[in-house]
Amino acid sequence: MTLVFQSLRKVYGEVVAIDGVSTDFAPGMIHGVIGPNGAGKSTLINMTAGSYTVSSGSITLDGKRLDKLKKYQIANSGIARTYQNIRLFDQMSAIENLEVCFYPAEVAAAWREVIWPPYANAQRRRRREKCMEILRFFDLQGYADVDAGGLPYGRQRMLEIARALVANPRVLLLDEPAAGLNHHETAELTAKLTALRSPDRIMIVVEHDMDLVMTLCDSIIVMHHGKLLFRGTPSEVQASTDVQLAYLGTANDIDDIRAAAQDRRAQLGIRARRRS
Amino acid sequence: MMKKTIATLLLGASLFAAPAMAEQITVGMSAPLSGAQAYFGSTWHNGFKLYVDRLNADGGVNGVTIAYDQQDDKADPREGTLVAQKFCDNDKVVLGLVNFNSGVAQSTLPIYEDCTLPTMTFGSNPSLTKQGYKFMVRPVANDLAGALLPAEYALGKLGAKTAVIVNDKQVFGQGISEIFAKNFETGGGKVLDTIAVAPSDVDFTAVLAQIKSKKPDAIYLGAVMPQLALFAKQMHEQGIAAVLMVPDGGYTPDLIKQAGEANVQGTLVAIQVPPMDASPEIADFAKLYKAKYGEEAGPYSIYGYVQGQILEQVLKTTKGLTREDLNAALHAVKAKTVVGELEFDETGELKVAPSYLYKVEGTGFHLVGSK
Amino acid sequence: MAAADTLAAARPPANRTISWLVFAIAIALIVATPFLPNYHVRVLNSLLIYILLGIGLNIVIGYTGLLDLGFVAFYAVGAYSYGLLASPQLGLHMPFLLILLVAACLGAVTGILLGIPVLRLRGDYLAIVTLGFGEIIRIIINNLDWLTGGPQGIARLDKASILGIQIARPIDFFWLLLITVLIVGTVVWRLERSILGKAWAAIREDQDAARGIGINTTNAKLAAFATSATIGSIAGAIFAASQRFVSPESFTLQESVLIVLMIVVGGIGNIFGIVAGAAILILLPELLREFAEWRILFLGLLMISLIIARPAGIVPRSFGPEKLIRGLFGK
Amino acid sequence: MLGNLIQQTVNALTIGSIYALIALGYTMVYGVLRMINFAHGEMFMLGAYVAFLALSLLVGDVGMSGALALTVAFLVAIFLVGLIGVGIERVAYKPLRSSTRLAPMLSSLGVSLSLVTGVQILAGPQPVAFPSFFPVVRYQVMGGTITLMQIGILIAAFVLMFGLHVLVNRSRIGIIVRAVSESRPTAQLLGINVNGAISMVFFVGPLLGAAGGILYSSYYGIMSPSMGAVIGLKAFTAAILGGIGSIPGAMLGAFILAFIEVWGTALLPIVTNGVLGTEYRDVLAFAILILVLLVRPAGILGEAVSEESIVYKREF
Repeated sequence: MTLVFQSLRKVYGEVVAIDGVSTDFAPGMIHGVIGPNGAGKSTLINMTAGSYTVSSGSITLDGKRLDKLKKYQIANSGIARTYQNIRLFDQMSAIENLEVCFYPAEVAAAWREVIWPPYANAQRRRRREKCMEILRFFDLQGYADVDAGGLPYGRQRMLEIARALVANPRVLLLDEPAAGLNHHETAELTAKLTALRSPDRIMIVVEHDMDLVMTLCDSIIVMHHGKLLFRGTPSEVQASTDVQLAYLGTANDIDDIRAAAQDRRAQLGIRARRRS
Repeated sequence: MMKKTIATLLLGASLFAAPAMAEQITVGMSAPLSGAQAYFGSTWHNGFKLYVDRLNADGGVNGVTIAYDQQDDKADPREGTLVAQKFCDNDKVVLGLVNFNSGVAQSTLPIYEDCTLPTMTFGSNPSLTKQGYKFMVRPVANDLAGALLPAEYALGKLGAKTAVIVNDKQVFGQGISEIFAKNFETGGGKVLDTIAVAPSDVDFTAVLAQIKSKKPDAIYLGAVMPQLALFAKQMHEQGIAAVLMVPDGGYTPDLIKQAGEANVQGTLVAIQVPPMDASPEIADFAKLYKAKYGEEAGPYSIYGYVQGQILEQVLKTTKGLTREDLNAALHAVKAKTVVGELEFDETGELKVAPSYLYKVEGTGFHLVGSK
Repeated sequence: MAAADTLAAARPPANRTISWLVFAIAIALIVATPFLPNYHVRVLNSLLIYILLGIGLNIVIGYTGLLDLGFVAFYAVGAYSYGLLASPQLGLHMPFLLILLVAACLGAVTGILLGIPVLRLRGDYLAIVTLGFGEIIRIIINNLDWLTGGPQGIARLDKASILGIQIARPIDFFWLLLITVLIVGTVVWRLERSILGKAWAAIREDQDAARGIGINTTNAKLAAFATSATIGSIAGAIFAASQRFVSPESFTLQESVLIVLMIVVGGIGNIFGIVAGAAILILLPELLREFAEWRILFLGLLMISLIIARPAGIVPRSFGPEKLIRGLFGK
Repeated sequence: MLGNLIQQTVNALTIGSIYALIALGYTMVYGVLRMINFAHGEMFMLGAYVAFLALSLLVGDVGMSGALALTVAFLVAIFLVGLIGVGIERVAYKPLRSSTRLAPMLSSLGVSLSLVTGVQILAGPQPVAFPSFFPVVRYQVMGGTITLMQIGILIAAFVLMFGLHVLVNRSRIGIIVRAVSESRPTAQLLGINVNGAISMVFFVGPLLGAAGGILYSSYYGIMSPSMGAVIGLKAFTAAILGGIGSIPGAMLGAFILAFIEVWGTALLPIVTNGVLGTEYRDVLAFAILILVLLVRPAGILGEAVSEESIVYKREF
């Protein structure tokens, strides 16, 4: 079973952002979503995660309808995401950012934590250990008790992915995870994401960094003007003239695509760093 | 210099040791001195201070001088209780001149009762004296008296048959207008409607339009300044011919100034104060007040002055200067004041509470009735 | 084990001197209180009530990051619970503890009922709507004369007693309030450290992201609202019992604003900050009472200077109960 | 009945235009700083006091007469209060610009408290009669009474609002202010003088508020140190109702609120058959506000914020 989009549409007033996209994503693979600015890549992610409503069509995960659910219910159905502009809980420590993800599973027993200190301590220790494990995976253990807002930008990106992994989600949505990262950090990211590939997990990456997408992804979707333009393996995408046209109008060289994407990435990086 | 200090200290010590009549008593004064009601509180206190300062200048009453400890209660019951406790704890304070607001008095009176501190309480809500307090008197007419004269006058002299009651939903305004309504109906009149407005309201045009359609003979407005002036002004602008009657807060030149002379002609104001020119004493008070504070006396200043006169009489007749002694003297006092002779019944209420009714004519108030 | 190491390294060291100083002052004050004049005890009681209110409102403002300007409504609910259930007004004379329970429940219910419609609003819109609710409740109390006595309020409330012990003197209320503050403070502090408290913090930091990790923000906010309302209501009931008079004048918008100010001036999100804020905003005006208007002017200017000097509050967020305990016992 | 209708409509328009002048200040400040300026109501109060002072100086000491003195006093007062507004921003809010959103808001509470008390100490706490800026002339229109004062207030308010409209939409300063409202960081990147824009807003907002205060005091014939609090709250409610941050929204909200108040007072007792009297008017106003916000969470003309367009992750 898989994550399925069925003639998905998103309309803002007159503007059609997503225009009848139907596709599916199989587990065990990393799916890339690429396309020029305004193609509707992020909208797709935002709709899947419940940040945006779905105008028509449907999203199902393992046969379960997601698009009518509230955002938190979607999250609890096994979908986790990161954001284009990092959205960590700035004034909470790195590890607290992860610990809080146990809320859906453990809130029912919160009252026991209040009245029975030994139970609370045990819970806290257990949560902390689990989260420490994830932090270690991302080499963040040294930052565990530092406020997330005070972390270096690259670490924040990693921490956001770490947070998305706490609930062990079926679907991991990454919205431009490499935006604003330097080469070294991007390489590190590639390694971590590759390691996260697992038979049960559907990973979807929206990204402008073509090198990253081409090396990381097993399957790529190309979006253009809200429509699904092309779907295939990285090499098929690189060979497609349709894709080249979509990106550059008349260009026919993948290097130009790369350059255009690099531009965009640089802009985002500037913006993102300033925000932090 | 040093010598003088030591001498003073010694003198102080010897006086302190002297039995019975010590030289100075302290009066605890509590009222809103900040916030929206500060004007009423401070001018009322000023009236008292005016009289007491003169007493002190003359060497006190039988050698007893009067100090005062003036505290701000912000018209807030919680702050009022703190002030009350402060007075209670201070042994030098043997009398309270307290609580402009009935709401504050409700929560402070039990405290004064517990520490046996006699008070002259200013809140005019009738219920205050019905709770069995032994250490309070009320040196002003309560609202029962304040609303009787206007009702009788409206029914009798004016021949009014119908009235509309408006109140500001505050302790005073609501209380007094309910009593007016009762008196008016007992006397055979008909209350057409009772309308409440918010205490912060300044625009009564919509309310007045409502009243206009009912064509009442009289309107009773239970509220305070500046609402009284605003209401009178807008009422006249709307062309409503009914007679407007207001409680004591309207007895101030501000009523005429703020409403505009033309808009308040014929308005009736009930108050416990005789006309400022009724006697030389009162005219004297007004002059003294202006000389000392540089402004006209506030609407309640004369009560403060009267309370000073009561205190003078109490000090003349008291056996000692303890709280109990003063309380006994206060309850037994027969004081000649600028508003007539005052004495209290066992609940602490005035036996005879003079009240007067004025009509606005030109830029002044003219007495049209008294009781 | 590596986890524990980094943990110890990253935590700021506990300041032993300050912890002991704070602790010693608190103990000295508590021990000395029975020997203070009643006036001082009453002032302390006032302070404790505001601390209680501050602890309650801080859950919503400090922990969850929602600006609630109508907190006084819950304070009124508690006060009127006592006013109605222990006075000649309805002829009911229920025992104090029972009323406290009723008030707590009523507070929670009111909190939830008010919370349901408004909690999906954001920021400033939430602020004005809570303000509106606060005013609505006050106006209704002021106008339901047959039930609440309207502006005249309810007088002659019963003297409170707990299990036969009468609570009437200021010092009795001091102990009652102190115990209540300690219990409520502990519960709230433990709540903050629980998983629910973490969720509140997440909502405060970024409520969209909080939803994105599966937090039902509506429920978590309602829990914050209800807990806060319960505490406000308990404070109200004790306040009414100590004043033995309730009237709408005690529950104005200014009161809500004062509590917000206390929290922010003291140090938002920190129980000790509330104590500091209450001390400044309640004790200082009390000391300056005789200066009438000048004290208010002074207070206003002080507020501006304090906020500019320390926008995050007097007590740093890091100096919480946890740090105090570690400072005391050297862990 | 028709007369009454006309008259109440004119009343509502008059009050609404005064609310609008004040609501604009709230909304403009909110636009550039995302800050609720609790001291704004006091600009309204200061307007009246400064105008009164100016007027008594002009008439008393300078010997200027009648209409000229009134006009000069009006202009001097609103200009001075505008400057006071700029000064307050520099002293009490600017140091807090990079801090949490709550800090400047509470600082403005401190400013409000200080200003009210300051005026109370200087001018006395009691309300003072305020001169009328227009001669008393009444017109009968189909049975309703309309005063020259009301017409004057309406004209003055609309002239000021039109002036603001031109300033915001047609002038360079207006473009700068709008740019800063849109996004302060971006404006800063583009080299726009952000401080200048903020000062401008803190000049124009109080100026309009002060004008509102003078018109209001003149209309009711009275001013008092505490008058800013009540009206400030109402204008703020109006700004929220219309969608805070939106200039047309503030005006719309102000007129809607005024109509609710006027018609609420008139109709509540009739509609509820006397169960709810006029004392529930404010309850009605707040209830309508709450209902509107439930349907449109960002007010009538406010832009709904989507998750991606949120400027601040923390709300306070």
